Formats: sequence, structure tokens, C-alpha cells
Amino acid sequence: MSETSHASEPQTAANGARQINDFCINVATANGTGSQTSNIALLRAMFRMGIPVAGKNLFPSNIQGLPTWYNIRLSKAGHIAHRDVAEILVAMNPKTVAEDLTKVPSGGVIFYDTALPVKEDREDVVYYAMPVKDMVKSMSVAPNLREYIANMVYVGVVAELLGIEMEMLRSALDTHFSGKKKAVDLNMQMIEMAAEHTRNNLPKRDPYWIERIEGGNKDLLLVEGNAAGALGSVYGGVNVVAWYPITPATSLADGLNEYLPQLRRTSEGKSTYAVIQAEDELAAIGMCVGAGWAGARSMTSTSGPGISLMAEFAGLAYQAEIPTVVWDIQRVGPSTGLPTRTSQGDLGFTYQLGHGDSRHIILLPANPAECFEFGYKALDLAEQFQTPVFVLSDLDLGMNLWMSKPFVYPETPMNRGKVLTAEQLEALNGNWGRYADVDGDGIPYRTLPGTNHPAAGYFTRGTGHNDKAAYSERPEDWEGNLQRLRRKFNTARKHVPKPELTQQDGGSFGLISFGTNHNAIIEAMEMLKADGHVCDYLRIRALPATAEVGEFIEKYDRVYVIENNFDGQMHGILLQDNPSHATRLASLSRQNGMPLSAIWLHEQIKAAHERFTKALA
Amino acid sequence: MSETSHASEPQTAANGARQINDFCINVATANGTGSQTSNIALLRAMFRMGIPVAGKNLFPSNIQGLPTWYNIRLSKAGHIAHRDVAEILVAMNPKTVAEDLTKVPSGGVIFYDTALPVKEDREDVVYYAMPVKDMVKSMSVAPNLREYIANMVYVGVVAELLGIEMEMLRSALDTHFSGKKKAVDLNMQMIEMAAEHTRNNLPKRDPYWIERIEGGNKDLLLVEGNAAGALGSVYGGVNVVAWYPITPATSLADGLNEYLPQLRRTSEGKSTYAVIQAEDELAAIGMCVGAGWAGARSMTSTSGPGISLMAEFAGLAYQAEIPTVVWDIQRVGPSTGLPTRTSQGDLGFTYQLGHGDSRHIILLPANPAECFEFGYKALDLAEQFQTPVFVLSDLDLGMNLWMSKPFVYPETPMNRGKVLTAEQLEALNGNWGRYADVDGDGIPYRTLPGTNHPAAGYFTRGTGHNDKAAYSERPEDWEGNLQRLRRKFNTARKHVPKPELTQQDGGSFGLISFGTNHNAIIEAMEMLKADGHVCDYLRIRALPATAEVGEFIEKYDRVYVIENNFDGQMHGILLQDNPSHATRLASLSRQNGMPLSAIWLHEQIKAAHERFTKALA
Amino acid sequence: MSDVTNTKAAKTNNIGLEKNDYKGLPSTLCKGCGHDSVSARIINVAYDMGLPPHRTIKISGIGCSSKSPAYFLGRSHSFNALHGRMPSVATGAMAAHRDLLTIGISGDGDTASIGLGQFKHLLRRNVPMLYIVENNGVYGLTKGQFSATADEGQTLKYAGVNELPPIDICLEAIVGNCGFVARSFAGDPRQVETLLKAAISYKGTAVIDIISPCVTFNNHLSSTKSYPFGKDHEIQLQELSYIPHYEEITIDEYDDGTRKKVQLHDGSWITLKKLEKGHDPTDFGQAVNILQEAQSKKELITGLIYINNNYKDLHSVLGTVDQPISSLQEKDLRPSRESLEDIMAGMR
Amino acid sequence: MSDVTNTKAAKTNNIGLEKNDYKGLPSTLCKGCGHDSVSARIINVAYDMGLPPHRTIKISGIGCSSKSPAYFLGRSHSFNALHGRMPSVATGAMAAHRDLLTIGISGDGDTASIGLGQFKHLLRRNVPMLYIVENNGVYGLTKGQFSATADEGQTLKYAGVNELPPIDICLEAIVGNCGFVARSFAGDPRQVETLLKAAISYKGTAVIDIISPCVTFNNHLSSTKSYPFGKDHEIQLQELSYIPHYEEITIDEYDDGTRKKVQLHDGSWITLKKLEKGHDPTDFGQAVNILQEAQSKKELITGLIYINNNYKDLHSVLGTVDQPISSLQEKDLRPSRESLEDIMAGMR
Ligand SMILES: Cc1ncc(C[n+]2csc(CCOP(=O)(O)OP(=O)(O)O)c2C)c(N)n1
Ligand SMILES: Cc1ncc(C[n+]2csc(CCOP(=O)(O)OP(=O)(O)O)c2C)c(N)n1
Ligand code: SF4
Ligand code: SF4
Ligand SMILES: [Mg+2]
Ligand SMILES: [Mg+2]
Repeated sequence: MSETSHASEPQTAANGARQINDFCINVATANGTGSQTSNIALLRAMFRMGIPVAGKNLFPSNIQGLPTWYNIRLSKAGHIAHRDVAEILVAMNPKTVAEDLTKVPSGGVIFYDTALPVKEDREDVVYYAMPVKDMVKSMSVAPNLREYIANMVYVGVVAELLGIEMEMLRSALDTHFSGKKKAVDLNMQMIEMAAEHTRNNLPKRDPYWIERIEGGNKDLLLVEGNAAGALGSVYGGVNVVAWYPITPATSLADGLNEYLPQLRRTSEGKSTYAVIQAEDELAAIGMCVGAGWAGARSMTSTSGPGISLMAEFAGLAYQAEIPTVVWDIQRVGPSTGLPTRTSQGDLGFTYQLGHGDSRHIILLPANPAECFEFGYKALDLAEQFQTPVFVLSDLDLGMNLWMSKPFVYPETPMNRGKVLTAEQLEALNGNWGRYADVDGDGIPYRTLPGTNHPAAGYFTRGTGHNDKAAYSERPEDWEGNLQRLRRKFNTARKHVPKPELTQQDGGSFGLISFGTNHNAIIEAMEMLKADGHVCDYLRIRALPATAEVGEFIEKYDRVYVIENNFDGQMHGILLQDNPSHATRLASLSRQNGMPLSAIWLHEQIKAAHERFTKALA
Repeated sequence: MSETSHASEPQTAANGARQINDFCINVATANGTGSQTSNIALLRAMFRMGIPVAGKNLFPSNIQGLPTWYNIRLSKAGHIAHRDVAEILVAMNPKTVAEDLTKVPSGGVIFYDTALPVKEDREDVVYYAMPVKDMVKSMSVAPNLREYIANMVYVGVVAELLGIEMEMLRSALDTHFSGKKKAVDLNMQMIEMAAEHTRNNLPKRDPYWIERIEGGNKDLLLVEGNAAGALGSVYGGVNVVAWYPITPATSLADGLNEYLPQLRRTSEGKSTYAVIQAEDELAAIGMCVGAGWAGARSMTSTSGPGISLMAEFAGLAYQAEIPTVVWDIQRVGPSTGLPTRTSQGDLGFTYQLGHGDSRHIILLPANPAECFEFGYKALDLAEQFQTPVFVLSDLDLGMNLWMSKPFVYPETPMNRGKVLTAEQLEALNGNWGRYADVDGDGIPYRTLPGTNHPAAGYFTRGTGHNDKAAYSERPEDWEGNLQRLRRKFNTARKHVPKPELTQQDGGSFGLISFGTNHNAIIEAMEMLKADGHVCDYLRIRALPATAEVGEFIEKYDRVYVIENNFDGQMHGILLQDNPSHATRLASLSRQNGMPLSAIWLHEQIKAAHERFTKALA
Repeated sequence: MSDVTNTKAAKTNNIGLEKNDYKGLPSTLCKGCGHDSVSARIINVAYDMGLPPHRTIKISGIGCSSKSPAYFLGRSHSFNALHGRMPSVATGAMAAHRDLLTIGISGDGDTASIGLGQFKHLLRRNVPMLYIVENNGVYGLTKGQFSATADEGQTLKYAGVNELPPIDICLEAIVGNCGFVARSFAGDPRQVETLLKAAISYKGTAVIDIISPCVTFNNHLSSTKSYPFGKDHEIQLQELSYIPHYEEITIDEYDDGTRKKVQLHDGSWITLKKLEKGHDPTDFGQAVNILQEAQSKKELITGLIYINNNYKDLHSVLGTVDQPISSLQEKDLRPSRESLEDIMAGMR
Repeated sequence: MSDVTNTKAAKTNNIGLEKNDYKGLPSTLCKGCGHDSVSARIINVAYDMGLPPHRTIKISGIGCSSKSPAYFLGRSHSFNALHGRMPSVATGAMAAHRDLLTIGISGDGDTASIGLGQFKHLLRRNVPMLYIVENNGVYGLTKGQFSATADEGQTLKYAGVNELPPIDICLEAIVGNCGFVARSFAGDPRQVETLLKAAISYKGTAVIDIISPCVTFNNHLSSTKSYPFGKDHEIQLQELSYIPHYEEITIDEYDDGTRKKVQLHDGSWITLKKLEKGHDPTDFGQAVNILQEAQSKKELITGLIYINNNYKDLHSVLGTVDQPISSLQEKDLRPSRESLEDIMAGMR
């Protein structure tokens, strides 16, 4: 990590120095105007120039006409966390322009559509006026295409002034339109016209530059978490998918609907999978449970409201020990909440989803490569442990394009778990108990419907049962089963993905977090280090927490548990796991719909830790 | 509390002394044979003789033919907790007799139907053979009544030999059959015939006696928790009830259906309430939320599976701030679990019911008088705090007959919460914000539909909103609202029912528990005291935990949190509330479908505390 | 009580309110969305009928359609509930307050997919209310998946071909013992307003299934008809990033018994058929058959399809007092101290 | 593979199994419960048709009815799922394993109350399976509340008078695009078995609504007919503590087109009417009308009411491979390493 760049502090142009590849661009438009194409083209072009970039789409829960912001961060140090401050504003939305303008820091730059009521009255910023309407008019294009094409104007202007390569824009659009040449040409024509206008009329007056980094972003992908998760599931052999549309999980199902037909049809064009759009989430998980029971690798994707509706089936699958996978792309709750904002607020609820005493395995991806990895691992774990496995991603990860390490093809064969075949049953003389703990790991053996042996059939139920799956109300049977389930859960502790440790020389306190907070934490750690606060960081990748987590906590007098929710839910879970270290654990959580930022984290951790050390002294 | 009686230890007759009013009777029958009438008659007759009694019905999840046990405890010291050991067995069920016999302790007594394969081969017990069939035959009764009447035989035999007064049996049956004389007579005839047969043929050979206690049970009621809860709700003015049948919650709705028509019809016979049997639990709570929003005092009753299905609506009601009351008569989960066994396993899940960050007010009754009290208090709290309030009772409390203190008529007027009338709106010039925290307690003002003022209407939603109830995706609005909701929750901390403290001289450690564990704890404390372990006990009556809970924990080096669930859910909640005292808190929980027993608690606490003190030393 | 004061005397209705008093917030739906036409109709009818805003409530589920209560009758209480759960919330509200006129707004996904069970059970209870389905055959708010009312064989840009038979909301309503079942088209102001007025006067659940095209997601990729956007440029946006602005579709009057073909924004056509003058809406069999036939001909019957005034409504089944239950206060709700003593006496 | 060995050669069917091989555990339902009759019918039919137990699965919801899969076909896999959710579980299982014969068992509460939405959507997908509703008009397992199929005006001992109209499962099925809809009476062995065999041969969802009296809770307190228990003694148990034992009701053959009155255990009567010989079960309109008429006459039409072989079933819509998806192994399920490289190339 670079120690000199504090990318989170706004860069001022006051000193006149060139600011290269290290600032943010905020594009303010309205939903449904087509600006997504422009923004992604910009992002992808910069990515292909080798520059570390991150794009964040802040969109409303609406289809057309409401404010939308697209935030692009360039960071030569590779920081891709959300940053609140953008040096460069592209103002295209009359409804938000007044407030947008106030947010531009001193030394910043404002590109604006001349149709907007912008008075060039600030001394501390640079203005570039873009006569969008005129430029669009000067291009002979069907009237119904005008508004759409209008957004290419700012692409051209910004590219010209900041130094984004035209060829990279073309290649980005080529990818975007899957090579449809007419579409690419039309858009490029507008971009180039705008660039030309800029060359002729708008001399560069700001210090921000985008410069190609040779060899930068080599091997990296630019991909959304949901697409990665879908792909990982496909390589994990998912074969029954049932889902119900909900933002921000829909694009995971979309990904499956895109990749499955491509990758999983036989030569005769038949599908090795079934995808069913269910009538609601209750039915979606019901189908997954039915399919998992019948031997399929099943999954569903949803978000908060769906998780609430799935509670009863989650409990059934836990109790009857049926594998299935549920992706929760978290958005802000409680209730319908903010459907288009990000959160980690379902963690605590999902961990114990269902009435009574249940506990679920949860995977916590932090980046697209991990979404891919957990895509297949979740299916493995579900069958290995015969239980529902939840993957808790979030809107930020799922719906934004991220730079990502390449996906690693699964290293091990699929784990189909303990399934007895007819031959094995025969060898056992048919003596087996569906819920017997033969191996001492709490994991029983199951048979699949269709197994041709007279002893294969058993009765699956959510009610109390004994080892042989017979209905039982005996206290011993119930308690024994709960204990075995807990044993199984503790076995899972050893098999779920281990946490990732980031250690620094002389780290004197700890941070624990999970998921997409990662990038902001890494950046905040640098900022803290500059202040003399050196800390270590453990990123939990799954629940139940593995032994490493307790060991990490034990090492420090103080460990901050960082979360993007209000209640400090992971903190609560860790308290229960480690009551004897409770006083070491401090919760640092926040929920306002935005990803945590490094600046906020830096402030909070610094203040909290200074209070703590003072109290100690 | 008596210090000499250790009622939990089986009484042996070895010393030949009379055992008076201090033993257990276990009646083993089959479901649907009518034995409930017999058992309750026995229980009520003893109750009316002034003897402290407790009856527990262990019934299967089935309608007819499966084993059922009815356990009656007599305790002169007034202990009414569940006790595993019964000195006296009444064996009427051929299917379970073999195992039932083995459970009779040395010194015990066995009444058995001669049709059962009982060999009188134990030396350490007393046998009484009951020729049930013959006795029934000798009474001229329609054949279809024979099986039913058969159960009165053991009533007569047991009454005669133990000393239950015939007049009290008659009065008990009179209550049972609401004074229907023919029914009472028919049953009494059989009882008296059996008593006579006993006098003539079965000389008393055991030391157990039931003797009237003059003035005993004065003022006390014999009532089920669910009936008490229903009645409390009626006096709380409940006026919209929506429910869906589920064991063990159905009898609460039954109670409402019984008492409401009695108590809440106008002189013209019109109802001041609406009771709707919904099509499922999702609809039941939906109706309650709609009604609460429209200004009704609404409630529903359910059990675990229903709680799971209510998760999404619970989150909506929390977020949109709508009052309603949900009774959860807990049974054993996860999943369908053991529908006819008791549990406290929904606590943790309900506390945070709904995805995202929600927290609910929970009331935790321990006895029928408290069910009555919480019946009206829940409705008050719901309207006061504009939020769903959950009352977590359990099967043991809800469906069994308990001795109970009389119900206390509500001492304060109904609290209808902060509702603005048209006049008040006018005085405010229509300036009000539905979600504004005017009073600093986090509780906003609402208006009801139908309020005749142009400014009364507002838009209710589960999505993000600002103070004026307008849709908002602004981070500040979301965060501000969560903070206000937390403020409201903390205000509730001061208004929910306070815990009940049981303090002993020199108490050196603490117990914390809630609900029906109470009786076993009181008894176990006596047993512990006899061993030299003197402790204090705090019974939590509501969540969020009030200040007293933290103060109690602070007072002791060690506090055992006692629960009838597997995960130690209250322990988890208290850890989060009191992380700095985490090491003082030890979890002591169990879940096998049975109420906790004093014997088990005594053993466990003793062992744990001896380990603890040894480790300290 | 004060009211909105106006300097210029604007036109008022029979309870002295202006049209403006029935409006809501500016719509945030897509330009040209059929749902906005429905809102406009409701505003007109409420104004014309002089509905007191404080006696009207609006309840909806989740979806573009379910958002629309924000865009009309801004003075009335409104509850945007959960996806598919408007029926239970409306039932509870009506049980609590019998004097309110309840306008339920739902979508086809909201009512026919996730909400089908609640919809049918609301009908069974005959909760007195106006139940409007703004039916576009897609999930608008989640961007264009098929709903359960989508036609068999219909093609959507993102969702492919629908191979499942549609759920006919009117047929479901009739079979489900609903006593007022009508269908119309959002762009037929006269018919929609007439039906709305009739429905508001009906005592019981009145269902109006309003075909309300989604301008944004009802695009037929494989359609042979002209594709609205950039056909000649062969541009297909990869994600739904650009949404053109359309005008709402409005059709002219057409006669009873005749058909009217309507072109939607994507160039595709639907055929409306107004019920024959002779249609007897009190005939259950005829109503069912007419719908069944229309479905096989891929026509949409419009008009009042079925009416039955004999079903008992929720309130008469409940036997509640005449005033709203929610207006009752302690004296009516809390029985006397003595009554409690009496009851306890029976428990001793 | 070994099989149950028997010393005495018992009668076997065409796949060499005995009747015993199709039995289940002893029933724990009330003596005389109609559901046990249905189990007996299924055992007979499975034996007669030589169904391979390992190729048959049983899925149910929650209720007395839903317990009954424990009492037949003990060798087959069975799944007692959640209340009202059998349809989704069955859909998932069938999607996973197309070669299985699925027998779904549900109750009227399970299907028509909590499960109505899933039921209708299962029909819409035409999931190939036999869907049996053991319809008694009450919630048996929770002790006698009205279900949504209870007749209007019916009186139950604990629940009072039902004032809501019934949901007709057959009507709902027909309107919901189900291609095999039949009704019978649990005590009519011949008709039930005939219908079961036909249903098992049907490709798609086959619904049989079997009237299956609840001997314990279908007691009419206010009934003028003789009350089964202790009428002359005026005994009424306060709680449901005593349940008399009854014999299952069995009726004799009766002719097509004729009516048969059947007395239930509580002395009340129901009227069954066997479909006319001339009934054309392929006629949608006729099927609907016949049900509607019967309902108004308080008769129960029995027989195969509607059949339609033209609906596409789940598997053809899904276009899946011929073998069961759940039998596919890694080589079929995990695409190649190269394919992943290709896809990633497009993401750079
Ligand atoms: C429980 C739940 N699941 C899914 C969603 C996501 N969702 C929002 S609107 C919608 C569909 C709306 O379709 P429709 O009712 O037809 O309304 P339209 O937008 O077409 O008017 C869905 C699935 C949700 N809000 N809640
Ligand atoms: C979610 C949920 N709610 C309620 C119940 C309680 N419950 C069990 S069976 C049943 C009704 C069964 O009625 P029906 O389906 O008609 O079956 P029957 O017992 O009459 O055969 C109910 C409500 C449950 N198990 N789960
Ligand atoms: S997406 Fe469709 S339904 Fe939604 S607002 Fe736009 S046009 Fe209307
Ligand atoms: S209660 Fe009714 S449905 Fe249940 S087993 Fe008994 S007779 Fe059958
Ligand atoms: Mg729609
Ligand atoms: Mg039933």
C-alpha cells in the first residue's frame, strides 16, 4: 500500500500541480435517460487505460426521471472504496444541480449542460459549459434518439479535457453493445463531435489528468458481483433455480439466465438445469427445498423482504436437513426500506432465520472473485452439511462494476455430501438411520428419491424425529437431535472459508469486518497508520466464525467490529461466540444506505481508539 | 418458603409415615378418550380442597389414540413447577404401560386397569387393580358412552384411596359441564360406583393422603394462561382480532371468541369488536396492521410457524410505526417441531423479527395473572409506542390450568398514545410531521384515517421517509430515522413492565430468567439454599431490558441466565446489552419440550457454581 | 375548520372542493405510463362525486401501480403496504373503520402472483372497497419480468417468451364470489370513469381490472411490428438505461358490442371488445363464458362483466356497531370491574 | 438387490411386489376418518398398477390429511412439508427429478386457505403430479375451525355458523388451467380408484378433490338431525376430550347421472351426484356450469369433471434433458476451464 497518497482527502488544484489518475468524477443525471451507457463507457475506457477505477451507481427506486448519480473514482494507489467527495462534477440534471454544485470542493471542476441554471460564480472551481442541445442538433439523428445521444456529449467533453483515449471509448462501447457496429458508430460520432467542439472552444484550465498506466489492471476483470455470483453458481453445477424479482437481486438471476443457456445446454440443445420464476419468495425457496431434497443443487436469490418471507422454509430446511443456497443481495431495511441502497443489515436476522433455535451457515463475499468462489462453494457446503447456506452480498457489490481478480476455476471436485446409493444400502443390509451421527461429525447420511432399494425411502418432516426419521415427541430425541445439529454446525466451523488476515508491523489493535467494507478499511488503515495508529485487520468470510476469529480477538486489548448496519449485528454474534473477550470488542457500525467511506472510518476509529487508550492510561 | 420440604425428591413410603398433600400423580391414557375431563375434575377437586396443585397435560400432536399423560402435582409448600418423578401412576394406556411402570419410584403406587398387562412383580410399590370394564358394564349406560365413562372409574378409585372429597368432585364436574346436571350425574354415578367398589375390595396400603387445607387457595383462580390473556385483552379494549388456528395459540382466540360476545356487545346485540379468522398468518398480521393503522386496538395470536410468516409485516409495522399486538404461545421449534410441547425458543428471533435493523418490545408473562395484565398492557404499549408489541407466552402456561392470583382490574385508563385530532391539527395550523420527534422521546404524533382536517392525511410506507412522511432516499433521513427509532426503543425501556426481584439474605450470586421457568427456579433456590448456595433472582418481564437488569448483573460476580431454549437466547440479548459484564453472565439453557424442572436446575446451578467458585479460588 | 384558501374563486364541487384538492404529488412514473391515466380518472371521479378526502383511504401493495396513490387524493390517508398484501391491510382497515371509502390499488404482479391468495380471500369476505388492478402484464418496478397475467406466447425484451397461460383477474374474481367485476382500458377515460362511479356505489368488493400498458417494458423484441426505438439503427441497449418519453394512449369512444384495436407504444396491438348491450351481467355462466371465449380469441372484454348484489359484505357478517370501531373509546371498550369479578368467580 | 423375503408365497403384482409392500405405518388418525379410506385406495391402486415404490414420492403440507402419506407406500420417499406449501416443494422436486411419480396430499385448509396461491400457481405451471385434496371442510388437526371450503350456513360445534361462501376446489382448478379435474367421495372405493388410475396416467397436474369426512369435528350442534353422541343424555363435553370411534363410511355403487344421499357420522347428509354419462369433460363451459349449478343446489358433483390434454407441462416448458437433473454429475454440471477463460476475456 502506498503511504503517501491519501486519496480520500480532496485534491486541491491550488498548487497548480497536475493531479493524475487520483480523483473522483460525479455524473448527475436522471434515471432512464441512458446515462448508464455513457458512465460505463467512461469507466471501462479508463479501466482499459490501466487505471484503477471504481464506479458506483446511486440510482432511485424508480424507472424514469428521478435523480441518479454515477460516481467514478480513479486511484493510482488502487483504492476503490466509496469516497464522498468528488473533485469533478458533470451536471446534467436540472433538478439536482443546485445542491450538486455546493458539493464540489474548492479546486474542483464543473462540467455543465448550458441548459441548466448554472451561474459561474465560484472563484475556486473551474467551469466548462457544454451546449448539449446544440451539439445534438448538429448531428443528424432521429428525434427520438436525441435525448439518449445527449449523454454522449459529456463523454466527449470530459474525455477530451481529462485525456481519456478515444480508442478506449470505442472499445468500451463495442463491449457494451456486444459489437453492434451501428450503435457503436452512432455513439462515437457524438462523442467525437463533442471532443472536437471541446478542442475548438474549451481550453483546459483544470489540473486533473487521466493518463494510461502501462501494464495496469493486467489480468483484472471489470465485473458486477451478481454476474460473478451467477457464474460461480453455474460452475458449481447449480441445476434448479427458483427466484422472484427483487432489486438488487434480480441481476443475479439475470446472470444465471444469461450464462446457463450458454454453458449448460447439451448438444441437442436441452438444458441441464431448470430456472423457474416463482410467484413469490415463499414459493421460490419452497421449490429450492423440494429440489434440494430430490438431489438437485438448488438456489435462489433475493433481498431483505424475501428473506423475511423465507423464514419458515429456512427453519424447515435446517430441521429436516435439506441442502439449498440462498443469495441475499442486501439492500436497506427494515421493511421495504431503501430498495436501491446498500446495507449489511440482514446478517443477524439471517443467522438465526426461522423461529426456534436455528443457526445457519453464511458466506460473506467482499468482491466479485469471491462471489464467484462462493457461488460454487455454497453449493458444496449445502450438500456437504445438508442445510441451507446463505450468501450475504450487498447492492454495492452486486450491482456495481468492480475491478476484480480473475475467477479461479474450482480447484476441487464437487462435494455432493453423504448420499447413500442403492449399492451402499445393500451393503448395509438396509440398516441406516437418516439422522444418525455415524461419523461423529454431526452430519448424517441421506438417500435420494429414485434410489432403487427397498430401504431407501424415509419420511422427511419438520417435526421431531429420531435417528430413523420416525416421528418422535420424546424429550431425549428432540434434545439429542438439537445437540447433533449443533455438532454439525461446529463441524462446519472447520470447513467454511477462513478469514483473511491483513497484518502490519506492530499492529497494536484489531479491526474485524466482512464483505464490501473491505476497501474502505484498507484505505482507512493507511490513514490511521499515518497518524501513528497501526492496526491489524481480519476479514471474516463466513459464519459460523472459525477458530481464527477467536484467536484474533484474543491478541488485542481492543478490536473494532466494523459493519454497515445500525445494530452492530456481527458484534452481537461475536459477543456470543466470545463472551470472555467481550470487553475487547467494540462496535463501529453505521447505516445510511451508503457504503462506509474511508474518511468516516478513519475519523471514527481514530477517535474511538484515542478515547480507549486515554481511558487505559 | 418452606425450608424443610424438598418436594422435588421422590417421597418414599419406606418409613411408613403419611405423605400428605405432597406428591405427584401421573395419569397415562390415550388422546381422545375423554380422560381430560377426569383429570381436570381431579385437579379442580383438590384445588377446591385448598391444596396447592398444578396440572400438566402432555398430549400428542394428534386427535385420537396416541399416548397422553396428565401430571398432577400436589405441594403443601406451594411448589407448582414441573416435576419429572410421579409417586403415583394411574395406568390406563396399554401402549405405554410397560415404560410407565418403570418410571414409578420405589415406594410409589400403581393404579392400573386390569385389562392392561401388569404383573404385580415389584416389591417396592403398591398396586391397585381396577377392573374398569366390569365396572363400566355394571352401570347401565349406552354403549357409545362406555369408553368415555370408563375414565371416571379411576377418578373414583383414586379419590377413594387418596381421600379426595366426593362433593368437591361433583362441584368440579359441575363447573366443567357448566351446570348440565345430567352430564354431572352420569359421571358422578360412575365415580361413586368405583369408590364403593374400592371401599369394598381395595384396602388402603399406601402412605399417600390428600387432606383438605382449610382456607387454602383462598381467592386464587384455577385458569389457563390463554384464557387469562384473552380476558386481559378484552379488558384492554381489543377491537380487531385476526388470527389463524395453530396449537397452542388457538385457545387464546377461543377465549376471545368466548369472552367478547359476553362482555362487549351493545344492548342491541351489536359487537364493539371484529374477530376474523384469516386465511393464514400473513393475512392475520396484515389485517392487524391495517386495523392498527386505522386506529383500532388490534391483536393476533400465533405460535412459531406463524411468527416466521409474520416477519415481513413485523418489519413494516416497526418501520411505519403502526401499533398492533402479537401473542406468540411458544411451542418447540425449529420448524413444525413439537407442536404440543413447550419452549421459549422464539425469543431471540422475535426480538429482531424482520430483515434489516429492527427491535421489538416483548412482554414475558410467567403466570395467568400476568397474562391478564399483559393482555391490556400490550395494547397500551403498542399504541403508546406506535409499534408492534409481542407477548411471548408458552404452551405450558397457555394451555394448562394454573393456580393464579386474581386478576387485577386495570389501574390506569387506556393509553391511546399520541394521536392528533382535527382540533389539535387546527391549532397547529396543520403544521405537523408524522415522524417528527417533537417531545424528544422518539415517539412521533399520528393522525387517524377519518380525521376531518385537510392536513390530516399522510402517506404511510415501509420505505425511507423524512419527518413529514415524504419518500426520501437521503442518507441523513434514513440514519436520522433509525436513530429516532432507537431513541423510542430506549424510551420504551423505561415504560415496559419492570423485572421482579426475589432476594435472599446473603445472596451471593444471581439468577436471571423469565416466563414459566419461575416456579422451578423458586423451588431450586430452596434446594440450593439447603446446600449452602444462597442466591438472588431477577425475573425479566419485558424487553428491552430495563435499567434494573443491568444493575442486578453488576451486583454479582456470577449470574446464571436460565432459559427453556437451546441457544441461550436471553443470554445473547443480555450480552449485547451489557458487554462490559459479559464474563459475569453464564448461560444455563435446555430444550427438550418439557418445562425446566427444579431438580435439573438445582443440579446444574450447583455444579456450575461449584466449578465457578473453585476456579476463582 | 380551515381549508385551502384561494384568492381567485376556482370551480368547486358539491362539497366545496376544487379539483386541485383531489390531486396528489407529481407522478414519478415513466412518461406515458397507463397508471397515470388511471390516477387522472380517479381524481376526476372523486371530484365529480364530491368524495370527502378525509373519508377516503388509499391502500396499495408494492410496484409502479402501487406507488400511484401518491399521485392522487393527496389529502387522504394512504398506506403503501407490502408486495401482494394490500388485501389483508385493507381488510383490517375496513374492519376498524366501516365508514371509510377504501380505494385499493394493485398491480398484476401484486395481485395475481404474490398476492393471489390474499386477493381471493378478500373477495370471499366481500370487504367493501374498490379494488383496482393496474394490469400491464409485467413487473414494471423490477424492470420487465412477466407477471402471471402475461399472455401465453407473449415476448418481452428481457424476459423472452412467456409459455404459461395467463391468470384472468376477472375470471378469478367471478369464480371467487366477487359481486362487481369489470374490465377497462386505462386510455378509455369515459368507460373508466363510468365504471369507477358504479364501483364506488357498490356495497362490497368491486374489482376493476384496468389494462394499463407499461410503456417501458412491454417491448416486443421479436415483434414483427415496428420497434419503437432505433429500429433502423439496430441499436439495442444492453441494460435498460434509456427510456424514451411517450404520450399516454387515449382512445376514442367506441360502441357497445364493437371491437377496438389499440396500438401500444411498442407498435403491438391489443383488441378491446366492449360488452354487447344485451349482455346480462347478473348471469354468472354468461360472464364466465364470455371471458373464456375472449381469452381464446385474444380479445379483452371491457365493461361491467358481472354484478351480484346478493353477497353479504364483511360488516354484516361481523355484526359490528354502526359507528367505526376505531372511534370507540374506553367507556365502550373496557367492561366493568364487576364483570371481571363475576368471571373470576367462575374460575375458583 | 434384496427385497422383503417371505416364506409363504403371497400374491404379487406385475412387478413382483405384495400388497404389503405398498402399505405404510398404522394410521394415527381418528377411527373412521375419511383420510384413511383414501390411503387404502392409494395402496390398492399402486399395487394394481405395479407402481415401483422407489419411483414414487409423496409430498404433503400440514394437517391430518397431510399426515396420511405416512400410512401408505411406506417404501417411497415422502416429504411432509409446511402448511400450505406442498405445491412449491412438489414443483421443486419435479423440476429436479422428472421421472418420479409425485403424489401430493393436501387438506382443504392446506390448499384452499393458506395454500391457495401456491395451488393456483402449481396448476398454472402444470407440474406433472397427482394432487389430492382430502376435503372435509374443517381444520381437523387444529380441532375444528371452518376451512375455506366449508359450506355457507354450515354449523360446527366449536366454530359456530359459517357465513362465508365456499371455495370450490374443482372450479378453481378448471379456471386455473388445470387439465384434469375430478371429484369423488372417500367412501366410494370404486370411483376413487378409477379416478386415481386415470389421474396417474395423466401428463400434467391431475387434481382430485375427495370429500373425506372428519368424523370428529364435523358435528352439527344445531343440527336437527340426530346428534351422534349422547343426545338423550344431554351431555356436551366442554373441551374436545372424548372422541368416539366410528367406522369408515362406505357407499355402494351408484349410477351415472344419479344422486346418492350419504349420512355422515353426525347424522347430517350430503348429496353426491355422479356426472351424467353424456357429460363432456372436454367442455370448459359445461364443466364450470355444472359445478356452479351443483353448488347452488348444495350437491356435490362426482366424477371426472374436466379434462384437457393440450396444456404444456412443466418439463416441456423448461426444455430439460431427458434424464433427471438430480442424477447429473460433475461432468455434466461443471463447464470446462476453457469456457471460463473465454467468459473472463469478455470482462477485461
Ligand atoms: C416481498 C417482495 N418481493 C419482491 C419485491 C420486489 N418488487 C417490487 S415491485 C414488484 C413487481 C411489481 O409488479 P406489478 O405488481 O405488476 O406492478 P407494476 O410495477 O407492473 O405496476 C416486485 C417483484 C418486493 N418489493 N417485495
Ligand atoms: C404456518 C402454520 N400455521 C398454522 C398451522 C397449524 N395447522 C396445522 S394443521 C392446520 C389445518 C389443517 O387443516 P386441513 O388442511 O383442512 O387438514 P385436515 O386436518 O382437516 O385434514 C393448521 C392450521 C401450521 N402447522 N403452520
Ligand atoms: S416501468 Fe412501466 S409500469 Fe412502471 S412507471 Fe414505467 S411505464 Fe409505468
Ligand atoms: S380430526 Fe378429523 S380429519 Fe383429523 S384424523 Fe380425526 S377425523 Fe380425521
Ligand atoms: Mg404490472
Ligand atoms: Mg380439512
